[in-house]
Amino acid sequence: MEQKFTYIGKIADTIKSLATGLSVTMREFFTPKVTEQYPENRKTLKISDRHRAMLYMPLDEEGNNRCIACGLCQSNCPNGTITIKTKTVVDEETGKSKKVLEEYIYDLGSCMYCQLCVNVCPKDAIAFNNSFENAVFDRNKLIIKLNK
Amino acid sequence: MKKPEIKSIPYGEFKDNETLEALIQEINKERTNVLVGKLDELINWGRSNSLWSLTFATSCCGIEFMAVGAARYDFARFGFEVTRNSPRQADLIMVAGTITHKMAPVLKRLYDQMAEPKYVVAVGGCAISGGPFKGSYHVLNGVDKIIPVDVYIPGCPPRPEAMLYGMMQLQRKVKVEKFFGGKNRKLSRRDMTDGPIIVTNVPTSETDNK
Amino acid sequence: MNPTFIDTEKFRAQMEELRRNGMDFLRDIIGMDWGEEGLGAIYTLENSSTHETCEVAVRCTSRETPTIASVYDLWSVAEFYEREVYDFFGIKFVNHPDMRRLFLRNDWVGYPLRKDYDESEAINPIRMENEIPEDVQRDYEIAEDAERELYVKQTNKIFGDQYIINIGPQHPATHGVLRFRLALDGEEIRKIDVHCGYIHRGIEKMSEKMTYPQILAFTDRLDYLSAHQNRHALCMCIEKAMGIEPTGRVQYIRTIMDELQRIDSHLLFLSCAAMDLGAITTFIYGFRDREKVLDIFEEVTGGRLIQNYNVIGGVQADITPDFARKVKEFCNYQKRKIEEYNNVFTYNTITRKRMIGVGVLSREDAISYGCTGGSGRASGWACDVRKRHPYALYDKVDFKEIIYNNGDCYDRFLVRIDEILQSIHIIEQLIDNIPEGDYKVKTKPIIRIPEGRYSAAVEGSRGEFGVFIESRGDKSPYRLKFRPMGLPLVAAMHKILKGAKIADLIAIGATLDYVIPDIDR
Amino acid sequence: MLDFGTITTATDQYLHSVMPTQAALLLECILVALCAVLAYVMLAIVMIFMERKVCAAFQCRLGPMRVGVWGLLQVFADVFKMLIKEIISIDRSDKLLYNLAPYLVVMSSVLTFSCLPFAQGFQVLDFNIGVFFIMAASSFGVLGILLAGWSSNNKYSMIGAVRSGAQMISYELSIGLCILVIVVLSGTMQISELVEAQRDGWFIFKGHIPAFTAFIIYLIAGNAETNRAPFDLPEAESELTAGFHTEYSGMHFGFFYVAEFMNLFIVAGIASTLFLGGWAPLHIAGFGAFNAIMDYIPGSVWFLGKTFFVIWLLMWVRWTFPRMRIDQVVSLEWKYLLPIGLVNLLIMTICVVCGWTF
Repeated sequence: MEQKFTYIGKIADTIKSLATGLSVTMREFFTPKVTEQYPENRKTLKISDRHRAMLYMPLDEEGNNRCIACGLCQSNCPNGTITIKTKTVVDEETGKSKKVLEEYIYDLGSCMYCQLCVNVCPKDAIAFNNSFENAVFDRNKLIIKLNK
Repeated sequence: MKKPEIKSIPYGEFKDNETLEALIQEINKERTNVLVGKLDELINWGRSNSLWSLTFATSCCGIEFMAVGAARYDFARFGFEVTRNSPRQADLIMVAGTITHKMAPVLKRLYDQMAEPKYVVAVGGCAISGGPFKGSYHVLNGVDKIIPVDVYIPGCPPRPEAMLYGMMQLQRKVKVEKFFGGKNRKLSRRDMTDGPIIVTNVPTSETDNK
Repeated sequence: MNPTFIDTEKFRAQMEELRRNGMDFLRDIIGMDWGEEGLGAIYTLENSSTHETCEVAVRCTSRETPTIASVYDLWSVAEFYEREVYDFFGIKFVNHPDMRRLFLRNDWVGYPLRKDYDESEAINPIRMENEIPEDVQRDYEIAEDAERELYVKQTNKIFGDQYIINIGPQHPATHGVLRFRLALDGEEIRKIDVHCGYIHRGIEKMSEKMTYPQILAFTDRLDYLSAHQNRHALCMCIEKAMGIEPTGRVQYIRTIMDELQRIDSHLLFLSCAAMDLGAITTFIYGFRDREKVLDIFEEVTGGRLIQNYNVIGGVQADITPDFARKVKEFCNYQKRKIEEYNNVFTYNTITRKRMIGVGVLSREDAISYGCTGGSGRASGWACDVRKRHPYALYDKVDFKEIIYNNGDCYDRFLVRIDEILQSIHIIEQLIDNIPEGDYKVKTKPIIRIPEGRYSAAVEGSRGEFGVFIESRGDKSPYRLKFRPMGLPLVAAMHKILKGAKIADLIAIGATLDYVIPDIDR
Repeated sequence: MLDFGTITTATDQYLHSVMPTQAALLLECILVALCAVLAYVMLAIVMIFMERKVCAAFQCRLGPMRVGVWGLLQVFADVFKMLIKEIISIDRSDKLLYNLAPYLVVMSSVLTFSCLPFAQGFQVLDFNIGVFFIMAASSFGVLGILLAGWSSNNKYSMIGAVRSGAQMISYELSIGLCILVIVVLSGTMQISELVEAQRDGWFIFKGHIPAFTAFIIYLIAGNAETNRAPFDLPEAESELTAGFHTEYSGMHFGFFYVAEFMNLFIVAGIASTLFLGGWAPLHIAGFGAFNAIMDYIPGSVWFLGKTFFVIWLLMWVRWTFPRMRIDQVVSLEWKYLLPIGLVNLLIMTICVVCGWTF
């Protein structure tokens, strides 16, 4: 008789647990959905300011960057994402020759967003922004010249 | 020139329109008649809205790929949610994560097992260029060395929205293709059996580590 | 803390002695290349009841044929650790039953972590042909009918003529690129052979050429679900070596973030376990709530998965003003949601049937295999580093170490669910009391660690994550070793799988909760 | 209530009047086949769309949204894609069987589908052992699955197919027993008569406890027959990648995909015919006005409404539960469903003999 009871008891227990599960999904069926519709909400999408999507050079009011071409970012980069090309310019007033930035080349396709370059920069000439729409068809398009 | 349209993002706001336009010109060198053109549009509409991806993930980017599939970002809205585990039934492979030397033949084989038309999306730094592990002895520096890549999504890992954006870029690319009279096979049978294909547009060593 | 070197002859006897004296947990075997002085290995041992630790270093002078006696019969996990050392350093372990490479292809030339390893492409190009397993022997014969070219007869040394199927590397249930070869009898698994290395990225070798801040970035990518804890471990190790004491504020932030990361990881575990068992809806629920943790992470650190937050001497940026409010909101929300997962999945009859009594790992085996983390605690082994060797603020907060005793899949699952609640409990104690102070201690621009050996361990999301640094005073380490959390779990697979079915393999894999990039490094 | 039979009879008579008998018969056959296949395809598309939306709703997401309004055109896009997708032929597979298998599966499901009574007279074949025929036709789908698994020369497919064989053959028994309960209750196997008998009250009410038990068992067994979660072991995404159809691509895979959904429709359709009154409207004894209003709703609406309700129930189950293990699936059938089904049949017989039914 005991055997019989456990047989039926098992069935009852099973049905109970399954019904609990069903009731949860049923409740979710009617709750508002949590989906954010990305391309539709592009205008209102708020992404954390600290998010790192791409390196850029903040410009001052006159449209110049603050880079002094010291090369610290390049030497700190773990995987050679940053390449700085410099040229030597002679300052007209003092007559001293000075290294200035010619091209700041940044490979978005291999950046690991470790922030070492930003941390080390003495002039805060580079920073990360959160413009994440960067997918392209051509690998070469990911190699970006940051200074204008 | 017909410009592929995507809901909610104007054509001009997309990146890399130049490559796409060059591609359109390349494809449409020969003229086609109107009927075939319309049929092509219909087929491309179908193809671009039904990109079923292979569930393939090796590392971090794979978790973000799962997040794209989950409730918050829900790529089912685009019709991408039918992820297939069998490469035979998949339309695209999202290479999400590092590809090592040991994995490279496996990836190539998976790619060969897929039925045409098939697309490849390189997700994240590792798949694009080797990313953080560029200098390693066991890491493939970019999957485009072994399989042709259609779209590159940079990021480490790219955030889910960026992945959706990349998928829309792929949709745009699919929309300009031609089924009738176009090239429907990326690789000939010969290429498939031979060793690695050499892709030429990989940037040269200038930005590489050493 | 320079252990004396033991001769290779006396080594075996010494290890047996240690094992008899209760050193039953082999934390790690660290292969070493001391250059001229020879190759060798450092064994770190621990007594699982007294938590006393010791280090044994063994060195063999010959670089051509280095051999060390195997200890796989004393600590079962040594079987895999020794294969790893063989793979990287070419040290042969005498009497080891299965001395194959663990990570690299078997046609790989050279041993990459040796100092004299030649990395040139010419020696090890990308090989695109499929790897033929070492245990397979192929005989080619010309077939009778000329139509077919060659008849291939395959014999297998490991499996014999059993029915073998391959699970992975591309398989939805292996959580990445792990590969199992299974011998099947109907649905039942007779034998398993684990192949790792499909995502071996050579982090340890790369680290030897990089500066310490650069190495930090790798730790996030080891086990991306305990990114924060991994980075914590390395920062702690470097800070210990340099004598930097992080401020109280930093300790608070680190502890809170560690626990948030643990919640994140356990939620993902729960989701993926549910998905592997076919309950896709639970998977989505888990991910839905995980997004809330990720929101907090992104707000503070700027990254969802790879956060990049701990730096040497502090954290990258101060917490945001509404951090505390958001975390508290999340904690309250999450406590409610646990009930929902339990109702829809955990208490479900089908789940219980699939998990209870399946994949039992006994306490002895758990220790012998070094299965730390939730999997070890489900077997009744109190292995939480937070209790064993407290770090950060864990000796100041009150929390319970969750221990179950059956060691089956269901217990492994429940441990994680309960740990989510414990983590919430820890966070709630800390969140309102974050002291004021600097979020970062000023460090020198170039970080050099004084000569010596340093190690640190944290409780990662899925076990003990250890860092070992041997420094020669340079700005990059002479040898850096991470103790993987997943490798012992994978090593224990064949023990756990005794008599299991294919479906059980999936349940066991899901509940052991390994992350492949952490195994392969 | 509209009897669809009048239209078909009129068409038949007209065709016979303008052409010889054989030609008329041939034309009718073609017409009917076309209609059946067309309805099959359309319903499949509706089903797939419904599945995707319902599943999304259970999972707090939105589901297809961007292709057409509310994603209505999503499945059409999938169909276009599928039609032009390459069909890979597998090296060292059994080519004939490999190519035959998807057609077998689809044939079996179309054949069963065309036996469903959509409305009064709206049915291809109505003969005295209709129920029996449906059972026979639906059960040879498993043959296609077994062949697919066998001929693919893939170990996953093989395991999937063997699982499928074990599962479907087991659950066939329970389905048979549940249908027998209704046959005992109604005393007929002809589908039109079965539905006719439910005009004044559906069998699930008439047969009270045993009929309700049979309904539940039928739903469980039917779910298992269609290989849907928690019984989706033959495909078991996380175990066997894609199970028996791992190696199929393009439209061949499409056939399996469509057949899976349509089998669900068929199971639900049979359930609604046998237990919920098919196209018969809801009548409550004593409420004359209510019954009259109900009569205005066409029979096909009733049938489809009930069927989709049952489908929705099954989807609800599918998107809630985890997958079972093969030994549990088999023991559920042999240890629980089958004995209960037998006892249930006995109870129903006693009820009918003693006249304890409504």
